[in-house]
Amino acid sequence: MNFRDEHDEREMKRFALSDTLIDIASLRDTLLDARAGACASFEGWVRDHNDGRTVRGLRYEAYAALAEAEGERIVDEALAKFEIVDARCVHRTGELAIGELAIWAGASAAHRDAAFAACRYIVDEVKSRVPIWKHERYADGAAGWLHPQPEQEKPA
Amino acid sequence: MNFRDEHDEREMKRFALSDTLIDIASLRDTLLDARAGACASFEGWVRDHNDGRTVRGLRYEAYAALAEAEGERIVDEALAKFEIVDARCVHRTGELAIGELAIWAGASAAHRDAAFAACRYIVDEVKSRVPIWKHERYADGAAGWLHPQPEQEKPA
Amino acid sequence: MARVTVLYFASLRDAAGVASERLETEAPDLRTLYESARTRYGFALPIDRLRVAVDGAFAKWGDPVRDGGEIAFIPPVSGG
Amino acid sequence: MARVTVLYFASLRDAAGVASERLETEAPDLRTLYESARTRYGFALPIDRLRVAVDGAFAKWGDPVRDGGEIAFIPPVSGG
Repeated sequence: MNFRDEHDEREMKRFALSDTLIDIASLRDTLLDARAGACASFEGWVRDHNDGRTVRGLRYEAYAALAEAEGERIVDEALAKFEIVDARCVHRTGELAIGELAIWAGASAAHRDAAFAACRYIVDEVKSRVPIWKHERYADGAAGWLHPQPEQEKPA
Repeated sequence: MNFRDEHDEREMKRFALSDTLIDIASLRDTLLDARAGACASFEGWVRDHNDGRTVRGLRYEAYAALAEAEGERIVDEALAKFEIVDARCVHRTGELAIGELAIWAGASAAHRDAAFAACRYIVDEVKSRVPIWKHERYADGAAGWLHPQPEQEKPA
Repeated sequence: MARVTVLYFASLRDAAGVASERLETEAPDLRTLYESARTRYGFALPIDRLRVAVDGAFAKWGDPVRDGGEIAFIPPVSGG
Repeated sequence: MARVTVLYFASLRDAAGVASERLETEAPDLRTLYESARTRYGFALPIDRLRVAVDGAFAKWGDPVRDGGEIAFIPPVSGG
């Protein structure tokens, strides 16, 4: 059980990039709090297809300094907007295989409405604002960076 | 990576009661699928307070035969209603301490809209329809069964 | 006359003092069966706050009491 | 005349052939700096699809090019 004190609140990083496997259990444990009755979490996995093409693998590249600052801003926004106790998000960088975890986000709250809303907010905002780019390799040998048009963006 | 075959689909139990600690990692692993890009999950934790009273501990009791049938029906409904790949839910019975996991639900899908919606649906329906009852013990020595009025129900 | 098993859960079990009992009843339907148990044990919950199940499946209060049935009165649930 | 470092990411880096470069530029603002890089390297992405950052914080295309600044052109992101 964690009780954050005011000092920790200012120092703690709640968003991180990781170039190794994301440790879900440890992240989830950081959200434990006796005041929280609900915890919603999200995992983004590497799918074997995208827009009808078979995907063999991918890598994520980030502009690390800005990605970390913007990710932290997003989690801070979620803490301000929703009645949650805590929230965390980690995004992978580097080479990932099919099925690997690309992003994890979680939020704990007294009640489940806020936990779900905050978790969803963090995932949506990270996908649309944090400078991270996906490079996909396809079964047909082609490869390329994904730079979605706003109108082409799909929830994934 | 699991690929369910048609036979498994009919046989597999996707809702369970458990009288021991819920193993989150194993449950989450059952949802892995190369077609899935998103997984939303929910944990309900025992809070240290309820309606302004300090809670010391609680126990859940179920009408097991009906709870399992109704829980399974709810997960089946989620599979029919939302474009998800798979879903699971486990609810604890017996004695729980503060902070312990009372319910876990998760849904995997190609896209995150369906994963979040299905996860939320399962949690909401289990809380309102499955014959499980909570007995709370309070710091002041009192104890009692929770039988919420429909209008008093709160998301938790 | 029907011989049935009745299951009591949560606050109903505390009030009845038993988790289940075997009864011989002349109650024509499940509603009447609950009302007589309510009178006998002083259950606080009125029938419109409960559901009822027979042999592990939800039933209707107007359903007849069948011989050999297992009847469960389901007070408002509070899982999660 | 300003000396700046410019960072290229994803498809911009592939097109430029470098992840970063040091430049001496007379571009008065970030918009002009991007347009000259776009002409030089043949970037496919028009400026209205990009964002720009200076020294690790988002900036505006109309901001002046400051000497010693680290400028990053941010193509549409695709994390998650």
